[in-house]
Amino acid sequence: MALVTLIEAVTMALAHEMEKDTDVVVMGEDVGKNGGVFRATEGLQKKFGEERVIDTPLAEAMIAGLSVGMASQGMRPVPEIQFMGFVFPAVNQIMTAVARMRNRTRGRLTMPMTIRMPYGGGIHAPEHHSESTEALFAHIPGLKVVIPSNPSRAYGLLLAAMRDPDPVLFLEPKRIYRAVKHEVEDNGEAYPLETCFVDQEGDDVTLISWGAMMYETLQAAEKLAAEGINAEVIDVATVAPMDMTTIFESVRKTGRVVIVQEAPKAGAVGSEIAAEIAEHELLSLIAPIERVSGWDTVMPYAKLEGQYMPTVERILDGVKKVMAFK
Amino acid sequence: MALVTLIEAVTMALAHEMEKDTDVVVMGEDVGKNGGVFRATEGLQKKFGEERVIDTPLAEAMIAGLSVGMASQGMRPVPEIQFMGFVFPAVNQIMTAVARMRNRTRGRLTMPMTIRMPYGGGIHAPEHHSESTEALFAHIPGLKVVIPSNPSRAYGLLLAAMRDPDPVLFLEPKRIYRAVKHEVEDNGEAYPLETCFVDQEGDDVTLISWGAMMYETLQAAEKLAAEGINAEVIDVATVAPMDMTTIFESVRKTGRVVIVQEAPKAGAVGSEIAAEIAEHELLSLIAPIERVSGWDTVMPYAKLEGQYMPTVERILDGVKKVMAFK
Amino acid sequence: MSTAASFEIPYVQLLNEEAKPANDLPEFARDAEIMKKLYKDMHFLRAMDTKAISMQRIGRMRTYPGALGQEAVSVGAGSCLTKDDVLVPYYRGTGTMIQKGVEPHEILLYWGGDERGSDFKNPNCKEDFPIAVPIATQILHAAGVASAMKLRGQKGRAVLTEIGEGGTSEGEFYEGINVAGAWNLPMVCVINNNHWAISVRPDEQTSCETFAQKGIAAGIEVVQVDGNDVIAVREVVGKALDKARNGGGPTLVEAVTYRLCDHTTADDASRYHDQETHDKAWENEPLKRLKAYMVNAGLATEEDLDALQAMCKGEVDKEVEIYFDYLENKPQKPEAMFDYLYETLPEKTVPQREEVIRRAK
Amino acid sequence: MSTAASFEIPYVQLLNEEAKPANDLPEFARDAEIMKKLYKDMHFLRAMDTKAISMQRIGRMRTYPGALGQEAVSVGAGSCLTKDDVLVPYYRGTGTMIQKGVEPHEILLYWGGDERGSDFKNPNCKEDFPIAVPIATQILHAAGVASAMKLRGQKGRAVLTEIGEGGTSEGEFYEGINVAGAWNLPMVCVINNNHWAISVRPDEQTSCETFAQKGIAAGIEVVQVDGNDVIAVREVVGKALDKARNGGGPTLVEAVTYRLCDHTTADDASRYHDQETHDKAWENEPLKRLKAYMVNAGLATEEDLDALQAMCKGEVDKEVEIYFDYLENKPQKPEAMFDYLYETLPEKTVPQREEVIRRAK
Ligand SMILES: Cc1ncc(C[n+]2csc(CCOP(=O)(O)OP(=O)(O)O)c2C)c(N)n1
Ligand SMILES: Cc1ncc(C[n+]2csc(CCOP(=O)(O)OP(=O)(O)O)c2C)c(N)n1
Ligand SMILES: [Mg+2]
Ligand SMILES: [Mg+2]
Repeated sequence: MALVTLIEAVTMALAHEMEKDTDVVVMGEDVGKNGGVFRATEGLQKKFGEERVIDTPLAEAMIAGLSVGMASQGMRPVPEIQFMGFVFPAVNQIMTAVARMRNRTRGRLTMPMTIRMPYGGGIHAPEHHSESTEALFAHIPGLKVVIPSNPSRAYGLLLAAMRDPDPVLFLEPKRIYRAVKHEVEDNGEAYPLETCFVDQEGDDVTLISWGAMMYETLQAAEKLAAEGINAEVIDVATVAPMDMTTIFESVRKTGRVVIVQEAPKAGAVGSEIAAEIAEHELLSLIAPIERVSGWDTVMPYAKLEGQYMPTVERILDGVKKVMAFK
Repeated sequence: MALVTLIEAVTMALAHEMEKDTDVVVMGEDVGKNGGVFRATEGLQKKFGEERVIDTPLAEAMIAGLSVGMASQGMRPVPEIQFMGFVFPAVNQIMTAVARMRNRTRGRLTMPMTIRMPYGGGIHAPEHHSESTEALFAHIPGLKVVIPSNPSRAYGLLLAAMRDPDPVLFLEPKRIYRAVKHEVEDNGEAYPLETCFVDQEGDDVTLISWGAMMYETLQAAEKLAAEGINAEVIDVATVAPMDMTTIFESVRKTGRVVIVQEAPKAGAVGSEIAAEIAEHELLSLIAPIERVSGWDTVMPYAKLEGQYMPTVERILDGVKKVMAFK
Repeated sequence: MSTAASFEIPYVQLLNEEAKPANDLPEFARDAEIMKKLYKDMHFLRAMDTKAISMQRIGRMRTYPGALGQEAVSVGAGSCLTKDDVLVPYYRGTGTMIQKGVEPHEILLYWGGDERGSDFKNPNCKEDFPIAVPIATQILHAAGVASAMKLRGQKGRAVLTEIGEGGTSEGEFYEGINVAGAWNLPMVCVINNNHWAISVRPDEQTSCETFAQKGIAAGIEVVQVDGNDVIAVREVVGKALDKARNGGGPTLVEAVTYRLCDHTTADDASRYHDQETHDKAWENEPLKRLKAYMVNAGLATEEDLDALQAMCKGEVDKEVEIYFDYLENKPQKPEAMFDYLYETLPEKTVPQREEVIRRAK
Repeated sequence: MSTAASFEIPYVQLLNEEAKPANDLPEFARDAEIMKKLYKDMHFLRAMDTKAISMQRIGRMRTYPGALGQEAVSVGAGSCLTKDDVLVPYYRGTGTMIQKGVEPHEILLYWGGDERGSDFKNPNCKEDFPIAVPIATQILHAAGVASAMKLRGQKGRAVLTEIGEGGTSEGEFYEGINVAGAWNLPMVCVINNNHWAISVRPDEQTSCETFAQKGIAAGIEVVQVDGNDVIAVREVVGKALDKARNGGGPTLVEAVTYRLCDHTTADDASRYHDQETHDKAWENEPLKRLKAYMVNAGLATEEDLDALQAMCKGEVDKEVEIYFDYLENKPQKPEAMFDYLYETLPEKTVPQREEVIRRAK
């Protein structure tokens, strides 16, 4: 049992799976000698060699496209995109090949790959290093989009992603890479990709979030508890395809929903959750569905980043709003 | 006054604006000599010359990136992407430059450009020629996404797009390129990009759609009228940023909402509409919000396309469902 | 000022425009069986294209891209493949795919709008890629397959991929050949320079004198070949594949030919092409040249060759029958659109699948 | 087999490693004022980088990319620009930007995390591009600006853009130089080959002998230059810009140098670089060479040059003061994040802006 951060859990899962399955290869910009700009692949090249931990040329479409070819041969590539802001050159490959090859070939060629990338704001990084654009990928049929919110989940979900027969985008909330440590046993046990995690049970209000925002959400839940409000807190984790069953159950119990996300509000993952609730659980709702969200703006640079990020205070205000509704 | 199809209206608007404003240039693959694969730019090169109607090399990132440079110089490029399925190589430019240059430079460099592309299914075209991926762009702050649903709107909205100081993605529903003709006067009058169009007033149920699906939606409304159900029909037209005011007004009147879209259901524009209603007009709702939508699958090839596309029948079923709710 | 580096692009033509052979013809060019097969296969491709295009006119085929005048490129290159190689074709690679072993009716199915056309049944094609519609994406897939071969230390295997000259303007083409060079991958990329990208001319794509020289940017071996000379194509691609199979790394081959047909059935080339150039290109088409050579070289009589050509129509018709049989008697179930999306359909999507089944009843 | 095309890549070095000048030095190299300015500006850049990096260590600067050892590239190239030209820089182009007229404190503001750093106040820079973080995207912007110049028939203007050698692996780099060639655009692209792309070596990016040869794929003029020789850089880029301004089309220049610093303040090059190579590269850094040449050629005394160098620190400090003044006394309003998104903020977003204002109170 090791006490590890989220990023160490990522490294641990990578090492575990590489050890177990020689078809797993890690590749990307600076993942080898340098161990990744965040050190997620630290030590892996030394351990597994340059043929399994590959420093690629600087080209994201290439990284994704090569992975398509390798996966078609039965390998299990685990490409890293250095920051989610640099995934866009690879969108063509992700959209037209990664997400569709199984369907295109009626199951003949499959795409077991896990595209890892750090994402989200809050570390005062330069332009393009802080966005949360998971919604763009959550809308693409054929993909799975998974976001861990703590070290244990990073380990268990990354293992699941690497073993999944289908392509997974694995988004790592970089703000909490080193935020807390968990006791994680390197036992190779994967977590399911099919379900949300209920992190706290409650029957007054349902707080739904994922990734780094789980921290603020859990903090808010704690404050609410002090005020006698019992929040049920759900970590969606796999934002596509989403487990609505768990969410619906909670909504039936609480009737009040606050969705917390870092991404801009319009057309985001939170919108889909709200739409599903409005379609299937309207009668369970006691109050309008509140979305506490990043603004519909371009992610600001470091100096204004703090004004963009949803805060505990904003979550509490959201909860107050839905609780005030009678 | 000319009786024109939607695509002829596009050509008319392009010609009108090129005549009026020499900064407008049309560019793209096969837009010149060939007049575009759908003939949207037919005759323009003859009329305005090779310097204003430019056959570009085959590279969509390049088309978008060149437009960024040209727009920064005060030109008003109107690039064409041959099919929306081929816009993905350009996503990096659209995301990181087109949508952000004004913000990045605090207003110093602006991006007045209109990126046109045919989109949507129903013409039995090959793979990648039939998707509706407007949601991906509707989530990007800094962009406008406009979709005309008939010849008059194609003319008026395209003029507005070309005159807009900010970048507009102009998605042309190719299935209805030649579906109907409208009397359209080439008077240079633009339509507003800031509002939905209410195509039919009614107080029993609100049908919300855009693009080619407006046809099925209006047909459904007609059938409903015969059954004594008065549908209010809204053409969203500008799906981002969206005019929610008009939609909210309608919901307050009808209390019942059916959203009709061709795109896959999860995380689509319809989800955002539903989420906004669930946040701001929950108390107006009499019934759950129904989304009649494409399936959460890869767009099938020609033979199964018909099973994918939302039909009048499915819309009617959706309306029945919300009407049954008491 | 000194010289940092210098480069030469070789040009290979083994039968000239008058069908006169070069001195050093490769051995296979004297082998009547091989040459007759090439001749027949090129005619089969032409017959299949003709049939598909005429089916499209009467609504029994969707958009279809012919390869008229370019048969030497795809058949010549494809004829060099073994079952251990992997083919990563582009949409005009019908000839290459058939050479590799893809059933012609599968290609018809694909263009007929049925996904099963990419589920190749020939065991020799199990690892081959389906047609790539998004231009240039396939070059990266090819490099990925080649990477897998290399990482696994597989000897004697190589990847063949192809692209149009217009497609070389896409960044992904360049990224693919560049990584092939950087990693010394067993990959051969053939550019079909048919002088058109729909309506766009080569000089509108690039100011390069040759498309072969694009490979210099990737630091790889490049060669330009007469794409109407099937002997030269087969010789050059064959050697390049052999080199790749033996660890010698990638090659970029530009095959210079001419598109004598419309871009696809959705196109009308008369809107933009120059009739004179077109007519002149006809004089240079590959089958006439090949026939003249074979007859002159005593590899076959004119009658032999005409008989081979004549066989093609019937063979194509058989493929068309299978194609129709699929569409009419064994159509895909509507729910097929859900069944290959993931290995296991997400719970959330199951009701959609059920609705499709219900509505189709 | 004949030859389809052949190419030579020239290499230009005007001061060799021992600071010995070539016979045919350009005129400006004998002009004491010009040379002193280059010397001083290179030192200013070095001083500014040093200051920015030390500010980062104490939390008064965010991630910052220095240009240590590469000063001859950006200063040399940037010194060729006139106010009518447009600069489309990359993130390591601090030197180029300052040459064009961008205020140093604006660059500090940008890296300090304030968008106003890209709202250049110097009228000569109104059309210049901000720093491009997404690698290689800028090459297409440059081609677009050059297209506008060409389409409008503007004479005497050109676009300068720059990229790292690692960035040449991106498809957009290639697409940009290719269209520049196809359209004969007034554009010069300088590759700063500093031998590192963060931790990745040139031979891991490509198997090319030179990065210059990548331009052969675009059919454009290419040249490799000693990037530690500011005279050569200025001469080559200056001629290329002149050619471009006069309708002669684009040029790709590879400047060979070495990154003597970390990639950025977020990097630790000692994790991956080879100390010996690094130490040897120090011997070859551009300022030492330039100083030796200038003293030997009688353009300045050692004392003159040391005095110029000494002035830089104070000048940098002044810029830092302005930078601090912005951050501390004139910070951006929080609602600024809404105010430049569109010309008119969408109605739907107005309440968000109001909420930000309210919460900031
Ligand atoms: C990324 C992308 N952009 C555009 C298209 C539309 N398109 C199909 S074929 C074609 C021209 C291709 O020309 P070329 O590469 O020379 O190949 P050829 O068709 O001549 O064999 C175009 C523009 C596409 N399929 N993919
Ligand atoms: C599209 C994209 N991918 C990745 C990055 C992350 N990144 C920033 S700099 C860099 C290395 C660039 O090396 P090079 O082009 O040689 O320029 P240098 O930094 O050496 O000047 C990388 C990978 C990025 N900024 N943009
Ligand atoms: Mg072609
Ligand atoms: Mg570098």
